[in-house]
Formats: sequence, C-alpha cells, structure tokens
Amino acid sequence: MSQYEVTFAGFGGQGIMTAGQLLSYAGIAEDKQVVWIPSYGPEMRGGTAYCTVVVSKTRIGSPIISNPRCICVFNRPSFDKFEPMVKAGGLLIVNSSLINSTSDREDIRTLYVPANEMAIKAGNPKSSNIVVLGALIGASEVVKYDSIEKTIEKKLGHKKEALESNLKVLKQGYELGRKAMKKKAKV
Amino acid sequence: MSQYEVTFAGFGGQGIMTAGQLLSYAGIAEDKQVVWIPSYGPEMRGGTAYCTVVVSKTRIGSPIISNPRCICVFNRPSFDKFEPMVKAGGLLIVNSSLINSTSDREDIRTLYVPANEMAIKAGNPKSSNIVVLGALIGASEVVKYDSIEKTIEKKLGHKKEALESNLKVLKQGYELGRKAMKKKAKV
Amino acid sequence: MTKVLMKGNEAIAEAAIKAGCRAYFCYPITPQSEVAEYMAKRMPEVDGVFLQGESEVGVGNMLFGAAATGRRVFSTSSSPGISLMQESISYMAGAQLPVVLVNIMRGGPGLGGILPAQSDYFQSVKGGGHGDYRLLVLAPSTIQEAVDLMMLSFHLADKYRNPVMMIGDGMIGQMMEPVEFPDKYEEPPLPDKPWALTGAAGRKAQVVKSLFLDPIMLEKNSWLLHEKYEQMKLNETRFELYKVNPKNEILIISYGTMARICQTAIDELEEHGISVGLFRPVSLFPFPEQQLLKAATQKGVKAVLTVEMSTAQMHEDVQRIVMGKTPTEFFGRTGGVVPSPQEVIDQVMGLLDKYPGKKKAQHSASKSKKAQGK
Amino acid sequence: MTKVLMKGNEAIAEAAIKAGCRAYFCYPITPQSEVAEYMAKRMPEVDGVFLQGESEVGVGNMLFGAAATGRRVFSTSSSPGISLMQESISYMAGAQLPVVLVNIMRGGPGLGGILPAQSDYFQSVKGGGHGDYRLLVLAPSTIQEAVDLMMLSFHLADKYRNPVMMIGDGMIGQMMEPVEFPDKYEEPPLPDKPWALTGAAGRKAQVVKSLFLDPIMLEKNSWLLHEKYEQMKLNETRFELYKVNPKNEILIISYGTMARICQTAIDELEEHGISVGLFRPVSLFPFPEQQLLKAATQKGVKAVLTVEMSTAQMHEDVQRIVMGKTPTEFFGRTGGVVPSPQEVIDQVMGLLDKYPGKKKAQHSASKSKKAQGK
Amino acid sequence: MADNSKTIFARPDSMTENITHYCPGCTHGIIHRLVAEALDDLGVREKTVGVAPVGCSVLAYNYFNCDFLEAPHGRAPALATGFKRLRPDMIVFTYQGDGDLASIGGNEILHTANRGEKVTTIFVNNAIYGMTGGQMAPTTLPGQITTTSPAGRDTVSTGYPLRISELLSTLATPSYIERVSVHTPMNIVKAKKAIRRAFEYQLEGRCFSLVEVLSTCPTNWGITPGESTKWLDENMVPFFPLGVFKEPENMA
Amino acid sequence: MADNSKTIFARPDSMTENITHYCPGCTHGIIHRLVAEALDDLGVREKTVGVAPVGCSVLAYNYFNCDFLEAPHGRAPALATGFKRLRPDMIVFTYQGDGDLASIGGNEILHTANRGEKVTTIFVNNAIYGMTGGQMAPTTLPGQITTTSPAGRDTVSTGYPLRISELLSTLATPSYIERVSVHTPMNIVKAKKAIRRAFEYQLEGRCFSLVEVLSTCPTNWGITPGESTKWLDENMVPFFPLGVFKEPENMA
Amino acid sequence: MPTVKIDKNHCKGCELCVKACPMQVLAMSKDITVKGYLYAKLVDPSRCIGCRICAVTCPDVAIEVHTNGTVFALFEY
Amino acid sequence: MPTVKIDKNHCKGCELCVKACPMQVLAMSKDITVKGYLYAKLVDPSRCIGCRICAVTCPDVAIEVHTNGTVFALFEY
Ligand SMILES: Cc1ncc(C[n+]2csc(CCOP(=O)(O)OP(=O)(O)O)c2C)c(N)n1
Ligand SMILES: Cc1ncc(C[n+]2csc(CCOP(=O)(O)OP(=O)(O)O)c2C)c(N)n1
Ligand code: SF4
Ligand code: SF4
Ligand code: SF4
Ligand code: SF4
Ligand code: SF4
Ligand code: SF4
Ligand SMILES: [Mg+2]
Ligand SMILES: [Mg+2]
Repeated sequence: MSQYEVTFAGFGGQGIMTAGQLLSYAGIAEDKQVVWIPSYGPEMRGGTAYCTVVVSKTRIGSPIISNPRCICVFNRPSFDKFEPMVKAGGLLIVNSSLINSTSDREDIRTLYVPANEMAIKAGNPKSSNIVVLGALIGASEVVKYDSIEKTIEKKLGHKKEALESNLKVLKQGYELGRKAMKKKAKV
Repeated sequence: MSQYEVTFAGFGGQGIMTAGQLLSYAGIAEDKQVVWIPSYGPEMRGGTAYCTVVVSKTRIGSPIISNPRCICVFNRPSFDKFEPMVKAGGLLIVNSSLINSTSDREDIRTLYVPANEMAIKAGNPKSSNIVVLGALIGASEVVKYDSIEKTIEKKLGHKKEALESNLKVLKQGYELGRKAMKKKAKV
Repeated sequence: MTKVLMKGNEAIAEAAIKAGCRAYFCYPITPQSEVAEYMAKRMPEVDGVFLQGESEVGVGNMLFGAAATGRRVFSTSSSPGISLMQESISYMAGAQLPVVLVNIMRGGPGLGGILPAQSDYFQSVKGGGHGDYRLLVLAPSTIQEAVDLMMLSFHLADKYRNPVMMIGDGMIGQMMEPVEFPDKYEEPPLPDKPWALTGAAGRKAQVVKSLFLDPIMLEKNSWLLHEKYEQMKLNETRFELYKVNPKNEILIISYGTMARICQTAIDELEEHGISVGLFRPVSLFPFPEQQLLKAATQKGVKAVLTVEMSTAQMHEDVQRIVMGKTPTEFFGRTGGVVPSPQEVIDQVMGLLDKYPGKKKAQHSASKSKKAQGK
Repeated sequence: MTKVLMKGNEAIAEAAIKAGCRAYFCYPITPQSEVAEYMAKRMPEVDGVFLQGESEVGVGNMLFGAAATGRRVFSTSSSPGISLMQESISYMAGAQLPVVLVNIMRGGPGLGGILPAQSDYFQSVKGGGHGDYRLLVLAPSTIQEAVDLMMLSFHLADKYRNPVMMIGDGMIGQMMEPVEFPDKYEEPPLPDKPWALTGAAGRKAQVVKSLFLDPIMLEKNSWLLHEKYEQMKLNETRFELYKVNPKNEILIISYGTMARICQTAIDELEEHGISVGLFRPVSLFPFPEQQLLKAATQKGVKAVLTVEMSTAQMHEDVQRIVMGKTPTEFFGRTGGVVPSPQEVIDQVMGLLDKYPGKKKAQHSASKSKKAQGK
Repeated sequence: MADNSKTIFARPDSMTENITHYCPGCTHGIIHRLVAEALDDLGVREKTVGVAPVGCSVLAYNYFNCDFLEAPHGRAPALATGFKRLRPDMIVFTYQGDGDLASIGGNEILHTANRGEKVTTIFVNNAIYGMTGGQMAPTTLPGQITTTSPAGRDTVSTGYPLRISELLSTLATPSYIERVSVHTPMNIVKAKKAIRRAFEYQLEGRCFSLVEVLSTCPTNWGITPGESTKWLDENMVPFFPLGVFKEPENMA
Repeated sequence: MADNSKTIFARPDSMTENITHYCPGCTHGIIHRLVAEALDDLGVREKTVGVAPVGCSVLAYNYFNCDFLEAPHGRAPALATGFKRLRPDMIVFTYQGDGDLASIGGNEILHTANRGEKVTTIFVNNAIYGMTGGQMAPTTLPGQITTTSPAGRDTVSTGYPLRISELLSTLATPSYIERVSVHTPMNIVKAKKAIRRAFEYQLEGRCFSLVEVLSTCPTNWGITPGESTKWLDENMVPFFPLGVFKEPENMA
Repeated sequence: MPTVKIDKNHCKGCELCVKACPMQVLAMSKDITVKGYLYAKLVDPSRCIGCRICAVTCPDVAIEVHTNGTVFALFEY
Repeated sequence: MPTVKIDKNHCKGCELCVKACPMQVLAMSKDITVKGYLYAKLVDPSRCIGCRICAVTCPDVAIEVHTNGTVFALFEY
C-alpha cells in the first residue's frame, strides 16, 4: 500500500479536524509523506465539515482526492454525502451512534462503530473521534498502532485523565477494527 | 507644400496657444487636415509653454514634430530652446521686441518682428501673437490671408474694438512677412 | 455634421454624451482632467449626472452602482487612477455590467510622469484585476477615431454586458483635431436589459452580483464570460492596414498615436524606395490575431517590428501570434518619451541590415549618427 | 531541523520570520487569514511589528513606508485584496523597494468565491498595476516548497530591489504537510542598502520615490528596471521536470498544486503505458522559456497541454514560447473547482485521439464516460 | 386557529422565506427583519434597492424581497451613491458591518455622508469581523480578544474603538444619525423606529441617514447567544452610547 | 555689513537652497519654512523622514534637507505608519494637501489618527486641487467656483466643506490637533508654534499630531497673492475657525 | 386566546425567545432538528399573553403570534 | 542698524513683503529677473526696524534680516 487516503466527515465540534491531524502526525512519525487538507468555503456554513489525509511512502501528487480509500462519517448528512464517494474496494466507517443508515454498496467494506456510546462509556464523551481513529487503524493498518498511540500521548498528553480515556477508546476502537477485518477476511 | 508645421513658443500669457488654435481653424476652413498639440507636463511649470500646429493636404501622421518647418519664438528662453530645432530650409520668426538675439544658422530663413511694439502701437498690447501670426502667413502662405482673417473675425469677433486692432496688426504682420520673403527671394 | 476643432479630452466627453451617456463620475488626474471639467459644464445642460468622487476607488464603485440601473455610465482616468479601480473593474466584469472607461495613459510605474505613454497595455488587455475576465479594449489614433470609438464603446458595452476600456496616450487627451459628430448617434438594435435593477414591482426581486459561493456556479459564470470573449474575437476585431502590400520588407505593428508616427516614418522610407507596411490594431482585446499573422507572414517580409511607447508589452502578443514564422523585433521608448519618425526609420534600417536577403543599395533614409555609423 | 506538520498559511508566516522578516502588515481575507492570526501571536515574540491595517490599500502603502527603512517587510492577501494593492505595488516597483507579498488565490472575478483558483496569473505575472514593471513571481506546489520559496523571496527581493510575489491557490494556504525549517536561514551575501532612509546624518538627504517628472529620467528608470528583469531571466528561472523523457507523447505544463494533480494523472497514465511528462514552472516571472521550449519540442511529443485552474492565462505564455512548434492545447477548471487526476487523464486521452501518429492500442486509462464514449 | 384569529406578528413581506446562514442567535437576523418591516410599513419594497456588503451579511439579498446589489468590501455607499444619483425616485439602502463600513470603507461612508447622498445606511456594529473568523475590527473594545488581537486590543498600539455615529455627526452637511441596539426587546422596538425614521428621511428626499445597530456575534465572541446580549449590554453600550446623534434640522 | 552684525532671520538649515516650483505668493513656501524651522529648533533634522503627498507639494523633497518618501496620492499617512512602526526612534511627518488628505486619503488619515500613530501631519488646506488645475476639493467653500464646480459649489448636491480638524478631534484616541493659518505675519507666528508643538508631541512619543494650515492658491483662485490672503481671511477663516481642537490630555 | 407558532424549520435553537418570554411559555426541545439544533417549543401555551416579545426577539423570524382576543401589548410595534 | 537682504534669485515678485512691511521699506522693481518676475527691493533702507515681518511673510525665503544693534521685535519668532 504505497498511498492511503482517509476522509473524516461530520459536524463541527466532533473532532473531525483533530482526528485527521493525529493520523497525519502518526504518518510523519513513520517517516511517510503526509497531506492534510480541510474543507473550507461554503460547506463550512452548511453544517458538514470534513478533512482528508493522504499518507504515502512516496511523494504525494494530488492533495485533492475524489475517491478516498477510506471515509469515516460521523453524522447523517456526511453519510449521505460521502458514502457514494468511497473508492471501490475501499472502506466506509460509520458512527452508528448518530447514523442509523447502512450502506447498500457491495464494492466496499463497511464498519459500524457506536463511537459516541463507547466514548461516553469510557468517561470522555468528546473522544468519539478517537474511537473512530482507532477503528480505522485497526481495519486498515494505514499507520501502526504504536505510532498513533505515541502521537496521542504527545499531542493530547497535557491533560492526564483525558489522555488515559483517549488511549482507552483508541484501543477499543482498534480492536473493533481489527476484529471486523479478520471477520471479513474469512469470508 | 503638402504638410507644414509651426511651433509657437513663449511665456504663458503671450497668446501662444491661441495663435496655434487660430492657425488650426484657418486650416480647417481651407479643408485641410490639422493637428494642434500643446506642451504639457514639467515644461508648464518651467516658464515656457509651446504648441505645435500641423497643417496638411493629406492625412497627418505624427502629431509630434521634432523639427518643424517654422518656429515662432516670443521670448528669450524659447529662442534658446527652439532656434536649433527649425528644420533645415525652414523659417524662424523672432519677436524682436523681447529678444535681442539673432540666429547664426545659415540653413534657415529668419524674420525679426517687433511684435510687442507693433501691438502697442495698434492700441492692443495683447495682440503680439496676432502680429506674429500675420507675419508667419505672409512669409509662408501656410494658409491664405483670407482664411485667417475670417477665422479671427469668427473667433475674436465678440469684442468689436479688439477685433479691429487685431485685424490691423494681422495685416501689418502679414505685409512684413511678405515683404521679407520677397526680399529674400531676390537674393 | 460640421467639423469642429476639439481637444481630445473634450471630444471624448462630448462623444459620450452623443452616445446617450448621462452619468459621469470622475476623480481629477492629469492628463485627462479636461474630461471632468467639460462634463461639469455639459452634464447639467443635458440633465445628466456629473459627480466628482472622493477617489478612484469611490468612482469605480459609483460606476458599479450606476451601471446597475441599466443606463449608460462612464468614467475616465489616467494610469495610477486606473490601478485603483482594478477591484471594481473585476467586480463589474464578474457582474456583467456594461460600463465605459477611458484611460489617458501617462508614464509609469508609480507616480512616474504625466507625459504620453502606452505602458498600461498589460493592465488593460490582460486584466489588472483578479480572476478570469477581460475588458474589451479599443485604442484610437486620432481624435476623430476617439470620438467614433467612444460612441462604439457604449454600444459594445451594452451588446456584451462587459466593461469596455478605451486607452490613449496623453496626446490623445491633449491634442486638438477637427472632428465631426453625428447629429444623432445611430446604432444597431440592442437587447433589452432585464437584469437592470428597477425595483421588484411586478417581477421577482433580483440581484446584481459577482459572488458565487458554489464553485460550480462560479465556474459557470467564468465560462459564460469566456464565451462572450470568444464571441468578441469573432465579431469585434478591428484594425487598420497602412501601405501593407506584397512589396513590404518590414511590417510595423503599432497602435494609437504611436502608429501615426510610424506612418510618417513609412512615408519617408517609401520616398527612399523602402517598402514598409503598418498593421495597426484598433481593438487590443480582441486582438486581430489572424489578420496580423497574415500580414506578418507575407512573402517578402523579413521581420516584424513592434513599436510601442513601453518597454515591450503588446510585443508579447505579437510574438505569441506570429509564432516565430517571421522574426519579431521590438522598438520602444517609454516614460513619456515619444519616439520620432526618424528613430523608427533608424530601427527599420537596422533591421534591413540585420536581415539582408534583398539588396538595399538604394536605402539611404537613415540620418541618425547611429545608423550612419554602420 | 525536525519535521513539523503545519498549515500552509502558518508555515508561510514562520518562514518569513525565519528569513529575518520582522514587519508584517495585513488585512484579513479568506483563505489566508491564518497568516495574520499566526503573525499576531508570533511577531511580538520576536520583537517584530504586527499591524492590521484599515484596508489593503492602506496595507500596501504601509508596506511601502516600512520597506523604505531597508528592513524585510511582508504582507499577504487574496485576490480582491491584491487588486486593491495594485497602485502601491506599481509605486514600490517604480521606487525599487524590496517587499514580499503572498497571494493565496481564490476564485474570481469580483467577489467570486473562496475556493482554490489560479486565475490571478495575468495580474501577478503581467502586472496588474500601471506602467512598465514586473514582479518576480514564484509558485510553490507543496508546503515545504512554500517555506523554501518564501525564504528565497526575501533574498531575491533584496537582491533585485524589486517586489516579489509568491502565489498559491487556496490549497497552499489551507492544507497541512510536514515541513522542515532550517535552524538558521543561510543565504548568499547581499549588497548593502545605501538607499534606505535612515536620516540625513553624515550624508546628504535622500529620497525614495517613483516620480520622475523629466521623461528622460523616467525612461531611464524604466530601462533600469527592464535591465533587472533581464538579469532575472538569466539568473532566476526555476522549474521542475517530472517524468520528462524521450518517450513522452504529451507534455503537460502546470504549476502550483495543480501540477501535483497532473503528477498523479501522469503516474496513472504511466501504469497504462502512456508516457506523459510534466513541466512545472516554479518561477512564473521570469518564466523558464528556453527550458519549456526544449521540453515541448522533444521528438515524440505530439502536443503540449497546459493545465490551469483558470480559463487560460499561463497558456498564453506557453503559446508564445512554444511558437507553434508543437500543438498547444489547454485544459482548465476555474472558480474554485479543482480538476481531478481523472479529468486530466481524460484530456490526455483525448489529445492522443486528436494527434494519433503513434499506435495507442494499449491505452485504456480513461474511465470517464466522456472518454469512454469516444 | 379560530376564524376570527388575527396575526399580530409575522414575517414581513419584504423578507423571503429562506433560512438564513447566520449562526444561531446572531442578531443580524433581527436587524434584517427590522429593515424589512420598515420597507413594508412605508410601502416602498417595490422601489427599493439594497446594497449588500462583504461580511456575514454578504448574502443579505437572499433574505430580502427587494432588488439588491452586492458591493465590494466597504464600497456599498459608493454603489448606493451611483445608483441613487441616477434613480432619485428609488429608495436605496446599504447594510454594512463594522469591518466593512468603519475599516476598509471609512472613506466611502465619510464622503457619502458628507455629500449628503439621499440614501440610508444600516450599520451593524458587532465589534468584530464575523465572516472571516473573528479578527479585530476598528470597533473592537479595549482589551477584547480577537484572532488578531490575541492578547486583547491594546489601545496604545491600536488606539481606541472608532465611534462612527459620533464621528459622522460632526459633519456640517445635514443628516440623521442614531445609534440603537437589538439586545433586548425594548431596544429592538426602539431600533425599529429609528430604522423607519431613517427611511422616512430618505423618502422625503431630505438627507443622508444612518442607523448604527449594536449587534452580537456569539460565534466569534465565543459565548452563547444569551451571554452575548449581556456582554453587549455591559461592554458595548457604555462605550457606544445609544441615542440620536444628529437630526437634519440641527446643522453642526 | 559690520563684524558685529547678527543674522536675525535666515533660511533654516533644514531647507535646501533650491528655488521652489510654487507659484508666486503661494503660501506652501511659508509652511515649508515653518516645518524646517521646527526641525531646526528641535535638532531632529538628521533623524527625520518626511512623506510627500501628490499635490503641488509632491516635490517637497527638493526643498527639505532631510530624508523623504514620496507617497501615492492620499496614502502618506499609511507610509508614515509603516515607516514609524519600524523606526520608532525616528521622526516622521507627512505633508499633505486637502485633495490628498481629505478626499482620496480620508481613510488613511482617519485610521492613522485613530490608531494614534506617533507621527505628525501637516495638512495644507487651500480649498482646491492646486496641482491638477483647480478642481473642487472636499474643503471648497459653498459657492466657490472651481473647474469642476463651474457654477460654484452647490451644497445640495455636494454637501458642505469637510472640516478635518473638527472631525478628527472626536476620536477617543489621544492626539494633538490645531488649525492655524499663514495669511498674516501674526498667524504665521502662531502657525510656527503649533507646528513645533506637534513635533514635540511626537518627539515625546505621546500621540498623533496634526496641524491644519489654511493656505492660499492664487493661481487657481484666480486672484493676486495679496487678494488671496484677504480672501482666505474673509471666506476660509469663518468656516474653518482657528484654534486648538484637541490636546492629548483631554480624551474625547 | 393568543397563540404562538414556532417554525421548527427556521429555529436554530438560540434560546433567546425562551429567555425573553415574560410568562415562561417556551422551553427548548430535547430532540434535534434535521440541521442538528434543539428547537424552541411551547410548554405552557395557556399562559401566553400575546405580548410578542418572543417573536420580536427571534433572530430567525421563526415565531408568529396570533390572537383572537385581547393581548397584553407591552409595546407598540 | 537692521538690514534686509533680498535674494533676487528666489524672489518671485508676489509683493507680500511689500504689503507687510510696516515701515514701507520695500517696493517692487521696474525691471524683471531672468525668470521674468518683478522683484522686491529696498527703497528706503534707513527706515528698517528689523522687525522681520517681511521675511516671515515671504513664501520663497528670499529675505534675510541682519542687525548689529537694537531691533523692534514685534513678535517672538
Ligand atoms: C477587499 C477585501 N478585503 C477583505 C475581504 C475579506 N473580508 C470578508 S468579510 C470581512 C470583514 C467582515 O466583517 P464585518 O464587516 O464587521 O461584518 P460581519 O461579518 O462582522 O457582519 C473581510 C475582511 C474581502 N472580501 N475583500
Ligand atoms: C491616484 C491618483 N489620483 C489622482 C491623481 C492626480 N492628482 C495629483 S495632485 C491631485 C490633487 C492635489 O490637490 P491637493 O491635495 O489639495 O494639493 P494642492 O495641489 O492643492 O497643494 C490630484 C487629484 C494622482 N496623482 N493619483
Ligand atoms: S459569525 Fe458572528 S456575525 Fe457572522 S453570522 Fe455568525 S454570529 Fe453572526
Ligand atoms: S497651483 Fe496653487 S497651490 Fe499649487 S503652487 Fe500654484 S498657487 Fe500654490
Ligand atoms: S407572545 Fe409573549 S407570552 Fe406569548 S410566548 Fe411570546 S413572549 Fe411568551
Ligand atoms: S429565538 Fe427563534 S431561533 Fe432562537 S430558539 Fe427561539 S425560535 Fe428558535
Ligand atoms: S525687517 Fe521689518 S521694517 Fe525691515 S524691511 Fe522687513 S518688514 Fe520692513
Ligand atoms: S515676499 Fe518674497 S517672493 Fe514675494 S516679493 Fe517679497 S521677496 Fe519676493
Ligand atoms: Mg462585524
Ligand atoms: Mg489643495
């Protein structure tokens, strides 16, 4: 996998941009090429915000990705907008806490993560983005688990409790992702 | 003579621009092509003002004339600046009332006109420009005497006395110009 | 129609009125202030609007507001003032408003000087403002042509709903020539102006704008403008040929009053048996590309010489169009220096030396030391 | 030197500081406001000047005054704001002041939109202001390159005493990439700045100006500027070749982030056995003319394709330079629409159809309906 | 609802049904409504042209049921001047934010007022640049934190807030100038009256009129809409006192 | 002259020997001298930068013996701001006409004053555009004939003259603002004091300072220099009253 | 009896009306609109006096006030 | 005795000094300068009181005032 692209999409306030940035840092830690690009412009006022991260072993060409390999959607409008855009053979991660739709596409893999519930349970309701990030890494291995863990320690380490719960949900998300992939692999 | 160019040069207030415009109108009256172009820019503040008139039977190319066929200088600085610029074979008319220099050039004709004195004598001290205009026409026939007379009647006719004295000095200037040319022709 | 002797600036003003313009906004600047001064007197006589704005930024935007009424509106300025209007010009082009502007160019950059120059070619022809837009640019060489193009400008602005700019060097503004005005300005029929803001009575409210937050809509607007520019290229190229014929050894390309100086040079060269043609674009955008290419690639033409009062701006277009099929050369003076016919002659003589090919024993038009020394 | 992940706008700001710039003037505008916000925090930390001006007109002129001190000064804006600076830019070029500007371009004309575009090429490269002057224009395609060119900009501005403008589309401002900053910015030695205004102590009083009332002096200044531009052409052309080689069937010319998109397209085309090269000018003025001509006239190249986020601006330069020696074609999206690699692929496929000459049985990269339909 | 039910408050005709793009609690919406009500009351909707600024209200034309012009940032008064000079029979108003009017557009509003153009300006002062993400405005209060005054506005290096109503009231040219606010129902009622009066002066062809309206920006102030009205009351009103500053009768 | 002769009036060191390009009797020349005398008196010539406007005084740098910047029309205050922010140790002044400062440059002077830039502005108000040939200025008096108000300035369509000193005095930011004139010897003496004081405030780093100087333009007013001083006295002074408008101590 | 009608579509949940109502007629919903906002609703309609304060305060013109009888006009509008 | 020195080169003949001198020391010349201006000159030098009014008034700084004794300082300058 020489290049991997992930789009995170949701409402403002769901930690969309942070999720993308954490992934980018983890990519850099692995000495990969990375681009993070946010949506700006009219979308920003429309309710959905998104960002895309490209992680690559080689020089990155286009920072704009029409059909990313993976899209993580955090709310309903994002699901509607982005579900059709996942690259064939790619991965769609759905925050099932807020989205009760499912994808009909047969050319992609889907993963439903009750991110808000898991975050609340872990005592850090704001960490649903980390749950999804964990799941993404579990399901895709776009970066190593280690790398993202170290990144989170470094970037979110200033608040001790928050860090602990973040690492906890990261792990949970990761396991979920890995398991799902194994399952799929069996098919 | 398919094209004739005249530059009038002097201080502001000596009627330089008017002289040029009267000549232009006379040219138009004869159905000729005409361009009048003033100096503007830094010269204006420097004391000398000048304008150039091109009269032609055919379409006029360059409105800017580096070496006009005739130059009429009304004051000393203009004499110094313009005397060298008369085209070889051309004509230099000098207002000898204010300029006591004479030209050394042998490749041009020169005509010294005591314009201010003649104007004062005619009872219209401001008409030195008309004196010179008359002399120019007498010496060059760039336009017909008739044409300039009619032009002056039309353009300066609103003040009766002024008109009379203007026509008077025009004639005087004209005669002077003609006489001088005849004399030269004899040589 | 009788001939009157008029200063270019005043003739331009009168022509605008003749073309039905009843609104003029300005900020004084040499060498075009006489337009404003003339309008200050004339507009009240024809029940028109004359307004001196607080600055060219203000004026450009007054024009914008005024144009939205659907009436013919007008402003004039000179180089630095035109620079200050770039934002509003871009807006008006984006909003598809017909406005007419005149730039009586002076020497730049910066404050520069106030004498004639042609160094705003890039600004007017390529677009000094931001975004994909073009002005329709016309360049007269005589006062009569300034009058004619002035009236035409209002027509073309309406026809294409696009800003039209007439550019002339300071001479166009300052010199006097006899001009004729039509008793009544006749023009081909024009489409209605349903886009004009007249109040939402009996129709839906509407808006004049250049904002399209949706990029798809903005792109649509840009291609729509582009399509208009293509139409202009088909219908509105204007140019003049002077002594262009199969005997030409050199083809000069020059516009505005500079072209007249070249004309004098050409006449003199002809007297010495040297045949030079003049290609004078009258519309600078759209540029008469095909016509230039044709003239430039005539068989005997050894080189094409662009003559501009700038350090080479139109010349880039000439190079683009001639595509190296004939050598392209440049001669220019700038900053308010107006080249004389003799300088042009010298240049031509130099080119005949550089590109021999033909005997030129009879050539002896050059009088300058430089050329004689060769 | 460690890698940090930074937003383009912030990286640009930090790079300026690294290059020794201690004075930044701005007026907020999307999509470059983060530069201002970053500077508002950082400048006080390095004892620098941060000042938000009342407008871009004000800012352009604050820069003018600040540059006259001889120190490194800087401003950033986006398209409409840059239009408002045209007068001051022309003045600074005329007065030979080293200043650095960044234009994070958005869709125009007018208010347009705020998404990425490259439609200010003409304005920056040809000169949106009046008079004979040029900006030195650089166009990065990555954040690292933005950092490097940013620092270089200050050097070049000082070297040539000329305004330097770096232009990037909105992506350059908004995206994050890892960047490295030098611990200390090293640069070749530069001449002193005796022209700087430091007070007439122990020397004659001196003046920084663009006014030359005498046309001879103004012309002299213009040719002096011209001479600098010729020097830039000799010394400062910068470009990058990507997969340019004798097998190329098509040569793409593209700059900025658009070039990266083309790069992705080229990689994909290569997988399908189609060889396409990319010529990416990094300096837009001076344009790498000879180098482009060379690449464009490689033997196998059937056509040259300019790809821009505009309705064709740089393309005019490409046409001028290639001189019809290879067919020149254009593809562009504008107004904030960013073309996808696939669209570029489709264009290339279309050109291979239009200019056959070689077998292309193996070509099957196109996936778009349009291309498939052919 | 019963047949004899009466509507005592509803959306004015001069407003469209469009949902605005404004943030929750942003008082731009109230001010829009007040302008629309004034147009309704005076029956001038069909001969009115609004001029939208660049700022959060750049899309104002989507919300008004009258013709509109969209101006470059700060230049709405110049557009209004141009339009009105050609169509003195129409009603022309500009709607501008504090960045638009008091910063970049300072010269246009000054000269439009000083020439006495017969147009009306609604000046929405929220002490910040809303649309671009919360930069300092000329009206930002001393100590107020914005993205370009991260340590709070420092009056030593950036001066004191600009009081536009006070400033323009010194002009000799007759005009009507009042400052109002919309942070409480009673203030909204007063604001409505002021806005109507401003249009009346124009309708009578008497003078230039400007109503400065103190407004909130919960998003960039970083507080809730409820806190915003309180912040406005406690911080803005003391520095920007409410009231009539100039009537056309009293020449300065 | 005897050996013990003393020079009690001579050209100040801060002025060059150049003959100015000003028209005979134009009081620009007097104002130049007063500025130069102030620089001499305070001994700051060697650390002073003047900013010339576009207007008749565009060539001011030819007449002052200190460093100079030549600004675009109206923007001198912005240049001064940029320069002074980087060199707070230097003295920076702008010299501007009424077209330059009050018309095109209205926003620059307003914000420079409002930010409280530590610079000094000499504002030469001659109620007309001198350099471009006598067009109307924002300070042109009601009824005054100019080339762009050929029937006399009409206050109904162009408003009343702009009083810059009054206008800027309303700003909350501290500043020193005084209006003086140079049409009589006694006024010249007062003007000199005001100009020196303005520079003193800057030298102390206290505030923005502006001295508005009423000045003549015999050429474009179309009367003799002698008549011009009388015209100024009878027409300008009543509308532009002389005096101190603001001191940094008294905050508005 | 005066009635207040809140257009859920226009409501952005700013709570200004809730705070402004002198009679505590209004409160915020527990569920969200399609746009993701909590919205204002009537919790005690019978207390409404038709004073229009809520409507006047609403930045989104989401509130209409109707009556078929007396209202307590706290202000002229 | 106070003396006034007028630099003919700088004088543009505006007559302001002539009008301003309280002692009628100055008058305009009959002849013109190279630039074409009539210029101010001393016609009654002995009356000069060294008050500097002429110099203060001159827009072209064409006037110097010298003294080797008492002057009537009408104002501080
Ligand atoms: C020439 C120009 N400069 C800058 C901008 C960017 N810009 C858009 S809106 C705005 C300021 C908005 O603030 P304000 O006028 O106070 O309105 P608000 O959003 O607060 O209502 C700015 C600086 C622009 N569009 N054009
Ligand atoms: C952008 C721009 N607009 C207009 C001009 C033309 N211009 C030069 S000086 C001037 C006005 C001068 O009047 P003022 O400032 O009152 O100075 P004065 O000559 O009266 O001393 C104008 C409009 C210019 N140089 N630049
Ligand atoms: S950013 Fe501020 S001013 Fe703009 S809509 Fe939101 S709250 Fe209102
Ligand atoms: S035009 Fe007027 S202001 Fe200018 S120098 Fe002459 S008199 Fe003075
Ligand atoms: S009308 Fe008055 S009482 Fe009724 S809900 Fe609204 S604010 Fe409350
Ligand atoms: S004031 Fe309006 S938008 Fe706000 S909560 Fe109430 S109904 Fe909703
Ligand atoms: S110094 Fe006084 S008295 Fe002597 S000439 Fe001058 S004005 Fe007259
Ligand atoms: S005031 Fe000066 S310039 Fe005027 S006449 Fe007297 S000496 Fe000459
Ligand atoms: Mg605001
Ligand atoms: Mg003036």
